[in-house]
Parts: sequence; C-alpha cells; structure tokens
Amino acid sequence: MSSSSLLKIFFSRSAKGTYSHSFPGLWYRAVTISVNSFCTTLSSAVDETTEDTALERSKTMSKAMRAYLERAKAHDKFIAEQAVEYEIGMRHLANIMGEDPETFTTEDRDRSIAYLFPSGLFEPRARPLMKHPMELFPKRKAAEFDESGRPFHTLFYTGRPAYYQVLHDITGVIMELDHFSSRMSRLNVSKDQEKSLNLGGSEWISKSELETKIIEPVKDDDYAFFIKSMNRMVNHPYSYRAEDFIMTYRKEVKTGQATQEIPKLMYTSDGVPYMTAYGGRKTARANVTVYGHGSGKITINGEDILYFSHIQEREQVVFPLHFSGLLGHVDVVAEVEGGGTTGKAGAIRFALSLALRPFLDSEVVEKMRLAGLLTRDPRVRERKKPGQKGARAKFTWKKR
Amino acid sequence: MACTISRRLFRRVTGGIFTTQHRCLSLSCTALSSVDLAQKLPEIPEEDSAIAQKMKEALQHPDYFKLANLFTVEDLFKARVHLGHKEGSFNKLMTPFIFGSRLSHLIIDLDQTAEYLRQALNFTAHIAFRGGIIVFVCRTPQHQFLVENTAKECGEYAHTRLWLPGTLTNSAVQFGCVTRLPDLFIFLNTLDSGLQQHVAVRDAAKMLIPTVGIVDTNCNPNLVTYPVPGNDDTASSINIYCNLFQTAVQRGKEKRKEVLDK
Amino acid sequence: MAMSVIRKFSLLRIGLRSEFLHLRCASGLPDVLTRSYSKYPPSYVEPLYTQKSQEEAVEVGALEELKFKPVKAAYVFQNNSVFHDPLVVKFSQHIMKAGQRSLARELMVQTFEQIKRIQIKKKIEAESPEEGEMIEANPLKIFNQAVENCRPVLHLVPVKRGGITYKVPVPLTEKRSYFVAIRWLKEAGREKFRTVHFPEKMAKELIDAANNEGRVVKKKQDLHRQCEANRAYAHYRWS
Amino acid sequence: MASNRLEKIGTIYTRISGLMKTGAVNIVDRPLWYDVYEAFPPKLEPSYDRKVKEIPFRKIFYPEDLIRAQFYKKYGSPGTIQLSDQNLRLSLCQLFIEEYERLKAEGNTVDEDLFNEAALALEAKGIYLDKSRAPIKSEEEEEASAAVPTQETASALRERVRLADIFKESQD
Repeated sequence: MSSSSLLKIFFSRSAKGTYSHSFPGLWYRAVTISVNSFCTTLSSAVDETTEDTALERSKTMSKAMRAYLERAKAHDKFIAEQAVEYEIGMRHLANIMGEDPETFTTEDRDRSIAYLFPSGLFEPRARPLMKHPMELFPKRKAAEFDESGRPFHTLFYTGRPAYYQVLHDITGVIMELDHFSSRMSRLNVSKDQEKSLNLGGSEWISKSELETKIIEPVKDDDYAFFIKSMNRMVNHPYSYRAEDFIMTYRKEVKTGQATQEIPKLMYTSDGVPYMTAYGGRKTARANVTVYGHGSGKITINGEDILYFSHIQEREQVVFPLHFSGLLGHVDVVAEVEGGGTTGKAGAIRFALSLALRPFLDSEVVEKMRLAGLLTRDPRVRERKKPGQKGARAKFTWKKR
Repeated sequence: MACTISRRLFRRVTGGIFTTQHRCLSLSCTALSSVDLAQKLPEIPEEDSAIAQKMKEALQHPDYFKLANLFTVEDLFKARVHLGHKEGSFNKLMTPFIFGSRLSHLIIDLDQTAEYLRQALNFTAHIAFRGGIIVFVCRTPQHQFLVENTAKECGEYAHTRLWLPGTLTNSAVQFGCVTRLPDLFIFLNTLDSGLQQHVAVRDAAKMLIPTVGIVDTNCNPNLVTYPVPGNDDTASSINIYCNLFQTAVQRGKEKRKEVLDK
Repeated sequence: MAMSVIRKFSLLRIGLRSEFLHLRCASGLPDVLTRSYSKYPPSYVEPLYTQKSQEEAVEVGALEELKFKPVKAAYVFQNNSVFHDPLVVKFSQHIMKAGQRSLARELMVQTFEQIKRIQIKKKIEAESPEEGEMIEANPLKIFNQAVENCRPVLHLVPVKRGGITYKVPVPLTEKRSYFVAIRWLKEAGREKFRTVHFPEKMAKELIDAANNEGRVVKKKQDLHRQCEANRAYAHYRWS
Repeated sequence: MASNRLEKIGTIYTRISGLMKTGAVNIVDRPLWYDVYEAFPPKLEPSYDRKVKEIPFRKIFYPEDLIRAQFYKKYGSPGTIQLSDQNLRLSLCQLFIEEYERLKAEGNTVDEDLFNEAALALEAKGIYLDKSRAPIKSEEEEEASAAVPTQETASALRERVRLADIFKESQD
C-alpha cells in the first residue's frame, strides 16, 4: 500500500500547489501528469476561498477573466505613471526652450526635440522622439469574453473571428443574390441592363486597410481568398443590389494626372495667352512655352524644328499639336538640354502636352491622357551590375 | 484489457529496479473499468443551494426538456437520414448501426438513429441547462453558412473553418490568453474536408470534453461520446439536425433562465 | 510651378514603386510572388495613341473603365500621323541592326519606292489598260497583303512521348504568327547577291508574296502541309 | 483542473473518475458534464479501442426488383426527369412497376405477357418506352420544344458557336 499512499501525497501536493507543468523524476515516468494552467473543461475556476456549487461558480469571476483584469489593471497603472512623467517632461521641455508651458503644443514638442537632439539617422522612426505614453505603448487587447469566460463572438474558437465573420457575410449576400435571381428567373423577369454596378473609381482595400478595418491580423493567402470571393460577388448579375456592402470594402482611386488641376492661362504684355510647362524624359529636361493665336512656328533652342535631324523626333514634337488639333494655331518655344535626340524629343513632347492643356477643353485633355501624352515616361537606362558586362549582358563564358 | 495496457506502459518505463513499483502504479491509474470505479469513488458532497437542487432534479427526470417528441422516424426518413455512403467506403466500426445494403448503397438503421439522437439531444440540453459552452463543428463547405447561422441563433459557437492545431491542446498560446474551453462539441460531420477524422474529435477526447457527432457509414464512432448514426452529407438531413440541436439548446437555456431568475 | 511637377512626379514615382513592389498581377488577384520587369505597375494601361483607335474604343464602350485607369506614355515610334502604320514600324524594327532605327526606317522607305517603280513599269508594259488597273501600285497595300499572305496558322512543336519526340501541329497566336511572317520576309530579303541592295530584293519578295507566289509563301505552305501530315498527333498537345 | 491526455486509454469518464478517485481533481471541481454523463451514460462506451463484432450486413431486395431488372435490360434507362418543375413525376421504371402490379391485381392476363401489357398500358398514357413505336416525329417535336424552353437555347447555342470561331479563338 505504501506506493499508492506515496502516490496520493504526490498527487495531493501537486493539486494544492500552484498550477504548473510538473514532470516527476525519471523513475515516475509511467505517470506523466501535465497540469495545464486552465485549459480544461471546468466551467469556472474554483475560487479557493468560497465553496459554491458548480452552477453558482460560473457566475463568479472566471479564471480567464480574472487573469485578464489583473493584466489590464497593471497596464493602466503603468500608463498612468508614464502619463504623469510625460506631463512633467513637457513642462521641462517648454522651460528649456523658453516657451510658455501652458501653450506648448505637440508640434512645438517635436520641433524642440529635433532641435535639441539632432540626428542624421535615415529612418525617421529611429530618431529620438517624445510621445504621449498612450501612443507609445500599444493598447491591451480588450477582453473577448465575459466574466464567466464565455466569448462574445460566435466564431471565437476559430482563432480569426472577425475575418471569418467577413467571409460569412459575403456568403450570406451571395446566397441572397442567388435567391433573388432564381426568383426573377422563375417569374421570368429579364434583368434590366442599365441598372448595373459600376466600380469605376474604386478598388479593393489593401491588406493593411482590411486589418485596421476588422482589427485582426490577416495572412496573405487569406487576403487573396477574400478578394477572390468579393470578385465572385461583384461578377454576380444582380450584384448592384449589394452595392453598399461591396462599397464598404472598396476605397476611392485617385488617378495622379486626372485630378491635377489644369493651370490657368497667362497673358503677355500685349495680351497674347501663353503657358509654360516643364517636362523631362530619361536625362533630358525641357522648358516649353506655348503662345496662343500663333501661326504654328516651332523654335527649339533658337532653331527651327530642323534642330532634330531624324523624322521620328520631329514627329514626336508635332504629335501633341496634331493630336489636339492646334497644329497651326499656336507658336512653340522650347529650351531643352541633356539626354540624346530621342530623349530631348520626348521631353519636349511631354512638356508641350502639359502646356497645351489650358488651351483645350477638358474632354480633349482626357483624350490626350488616353493617348499617353500626359504621362511622364518613367523608363530610364537600367544600371550596370557588377559581375555582368552590362545591365543584362553577361561576360563571354571562357572554358579555361 | 488491463494487462495489454500495463504491458505497453511497462515497455515505456525505464529503470528496471522499480519494476514492481510501476506494476502497481500502472494498475492504480489505468485499469479502472467503470464498474469498480463506483465503489472506490468518494461520495459527492451534498450542495445545498436551490440551483444545485434544481440541477439534481433535472437529472432524475428521463426527458426533462421534452425533446423526445421533437421528431419521428418518419421525419428522419423524409430527411433522407438513412442514406449512407457506398460499401466501398464502409468503416467496419459502423457495423452495428447498419440496417442493410441496397445495391451497395448502405442504409442506416433509423430506429437506432432515433434512439441515439434523442439521447444526444437530451445531453446537449442538459449541458446548455448548466450554462456550458457548445461548439458546432462542420467542415463541409456547403453547410458552413447554415451551421454558423444556427450557432449564432442559439447563442453558441461554430467552428466550420480550418482547424488551427493546438486550439484546444495549446489554447493559452493559440488565443494569446487564458481561455475557457468549450464544454460540448457537436459534430455535424466528423470528417474534415480530406475525409480524415476531424482533429477536434481526438483533441476533445484529450481535453476531457464530451462530443456529440453525426457519424456516417465512413466515420469512426469510437471516440464520439454520443454518436448519432446518420447521413452527414445531404442538405435536408443537416437541416433537420441543426433545427433539433438548436431547439435542444434553446430549451436548455430557457429552463436555465427560469431557474436563475427564481 | 515647374518644381511642383517634379515633386508631384517624384511622389508618384515613389507611390509607383511601393505599389508595384506589392501587387504585380494584372488579373486583379494580387500575386505577390513574381515580380515584373516593367517600370509601370500592373494597373497601367496601353495608350490609344491614334484618334481612330479612340473612336473604336468609344463604339465598343471600353472608354468607361479606362476613365480611372492610369495610362502608359506613348512610345517614341508611336504617333497619330497619317503615315503611321504599326505593321510598317514593326517590320522596320525587325530589319533594324545595332539600334539604328533611322537607317531601318530609311530602308523601308526605299523598299516602298522600289515597289512603286516595279509596279508602275508593269502598268506601262501591260497590254490593255484594264489589265493596268488590275495591277496594285500602292506599296503600303502590297506590304500589308504580303504579310497577311505569309502568316502561318499552325506550327510544329516537338513533344516527347515515350522516348520519341513527335512534331505536333499547334495553332499560332496572332502576335506570334506576325512575328514569324515578318522574320521569314526579312530573311528572304537578305538572301541576295552581295551587290544587290536590300530594298530591291525586299521589294521583289514583297510583290511575289502579295501575289501569293514566291519563296516565303511556299515556305508557309510547306509548313501547313507538314502540319496536315502530322494531324494524327494533334491531341498530344494536351498531354 | 488537472487532467491527463491519454485519449486512447479508457473513456473520458473513466479517466476523470480515476483522477477524482486518486484526489488529483477535487470532487467539487468535477466537470460540468460529469453528473449528466452519470445520469445518462451513452449506450456504447466511447473508448478508443472499442471492438465490433463483424457481422455481414444483409442485402435489401424487394420482389419487384425482378421486374425492374427485366425492365432495365429491355429498355435501358429511358426518359429524363425535368427537375425544375415543381411536381416531379416518378421514374419511368416506377410507373411501369405500378402498371404491372395493377394488371397483376386484375389477374385477367397471363404472367408471361404481363410485362408487355404494362408497356402498352404506359403507351396509352403517352409514355413511349421504345422510341421506334413512338408516333411520327413532328408532333412530338413541337410538344417537346414547347414544353422544354432549355431545348431551344441549346440549339441556338449550336448555331452561334461555329468551329472556325473556336479555331480562331484559340489563336488569340
């Protein structure tokens, strides 16, 4: 009997002791007891002090909730202390800078920190900074369960409740649309064409925006699956019925050039409207001024269009004028330097199209944008790489 | 049964000198069949509070929540609960529940299904009555939406997505904080999408959580505490299961509200 | 004002780069793995640099979604002039050597001039005036007709099945068929005696091709005959 | 609460009871389901290595299966069921069986030609099992095409997509 009593002492001691992983010595290997902190099925922890029945216990504080509250209390206390220190620091900083502590704003604070602690570090976040503790220390994750330990969200145990809730909503909407379309086909009501979803000026929100929206980390392939299911919903014939749901996950698209407001025309002393523009291509830079009521004279660096020997460059310079129909109506004066012939021609073309915009109405400007005249060509010479003859070419392979 | 287990344990144990001690050790903790358990178990202390009394009375009553007449075998037949898979995918452990094979289509015995289902409903209702956490699990994509809706309507929880390893066995790390584990798992399909047994069945058994599961002819009913032999694929049968379990949970909760209000 | 454009543009470039690094695939599904060599992020659209192409887009109603899409800059050889023909530009790019685009363009002009001369001579030597009318003199038309006639529809792809490589006839995409036709014509143009100039030889080849005779068209027909012969292996394409 | 994770040994009840017996788990801390399990123990012990007697399950056959076999051998599986209309008719074979039973009940026909009689009875109702005996095509055609709108879309589809298009499409 001795062994079983020994066993009992061992058990009882571990039961009363703090809940921790305890592996008995080697020779007790047969009885491995993994006492995990509180993951078992007991509806609520035993509040050592009061002896209640199983049911009443679940009303008292659950172990999980109590652990959470302790952590929250510690965090708030810590933040309160830091806030006090921060306030005193701000007053000291104001005094050092000789400003009135009462009206010392955050901008003044950042300015004075940058002044007092100049730093050449490239990464702005690495430079010295002074911020309110609330911003510095991340907020504790709010408790996701009530005092009896019951989680709030239905999909809590999947580990990613908010994300799967979004997928659940999408399925719901798609099923609704399917029911509606089957009802429509049963009553053979044909779908009226013009009522369709236009997602022109918007695109899906990015992964980081989705994460901030549902306050939960999202993995890459989860995000890809989210986009695929949203696209599936958008392709549904009756998707316009769920437009507001779809729009909550889309953001406005701001096209660079379109929203750029077209500068107003300027007038020379004798009333001739003119516009100047600056453009570039590769390493060429061009300054172009366009004068209205002109006769179509083009001067480049003081010379005629014959400045360019090849026809292709001349065509490039004339392209915006011909496309917008102002060929013989405006005079063009261009100064260009840098780059080669094609680069110069490209720079002039780009600057010229920018300068022509105030002379034209918006719909022609849109046409020019579609023709690719209003986009700066970002293509530049690719750098040479070490270990290679050029950007792409490799050294000739030598056997020996 | 006892000797095989102890031999397996015996082999795992190192250090020959303490063999005698291990024999009785292994005996003491594993070889307890349910019969001799009752005598050895210390008496459950009498809890005096009114709620506990109510609890105890509920247990005496065979059908405290009147769930028996929720459905008839006819309803199960109409919901095609009797249709099993084909003989090719038959799991031998399901032999007692099979009525027969109609041209290699296995037919499940609906009488047994009704019996097991009533017991499962009763158990679920009692767990809900005691305020336990119930999680509906179903991995077949076409029923995900329905199951999640059912769980939301009866205020319980659903897990119809990819099962993260360690959700139960390593929950403190998985959820980032100490969490209360569910008190009952209801499997509307005990297989996962790869036609293997769902990991949660084994994990629930590991964490001493009872499970109620719809077991089809290609499932393994052993680890499921309250198996319900039945069709786990057709939409109509899943519908009938969801409605039944939902009413069971809701009745349990109503009774609980009555008891707590008093 | 000038400075603002650069700053704005540099912002755009940074915006371009970060966005381009993150999303690559044009099919809307963000494919973050492979990386495109193009300087333009995937959302940029090819420009409609001629009035004609823009009118077509209006008819098709494609303008609607183009409204919000950023557009690439038109290339140097693209413009809206009457003389611009994309096929001619493509052909001159093919015959260009060592990046001498102007020389290539010059050779194209001479070839067309040569074509015109030959056709005019034929017109004069033709017996009856109606026959004269029949002869096509416009070099551009002849050129387009020649390329059209030389475009193969199928080509043979070696497929290894059970140790043996079969020549399997596979359809050619449109781009690919233009590429092959132009390359054949260029090679035919260069198979000449040393003292013969390229434009003369090219002109002859183009005229022959336009009349569906000549070496290049024969080459195309041989290829089609071979594909017809290997028709039995056509289904290996899907293995 | 203490627990052991050996799910293959014993059942969740025996394991928790063992722990309670040895005092590792205080009786008051017993899990929520323990009393309910004790009150309503499952019919079969949920243990990992529960063995099952291997009895071969019986084959389910009905007397009319013989007729079904003959029917399918003779006519194959004729007729399709339009799933979209609300009141689904029984399968042709089932209708045939009903006719067969009815004729058999009347008893005025000899067993051998009961089979053909049933087929004729069905034809009276307008269901032609073997197409050869069906009346001339034209009348059948309109009625079929009128009744089943989907038929038209299929033939319309055939005209619209010509082989050349497919070939051309594959080139883009």
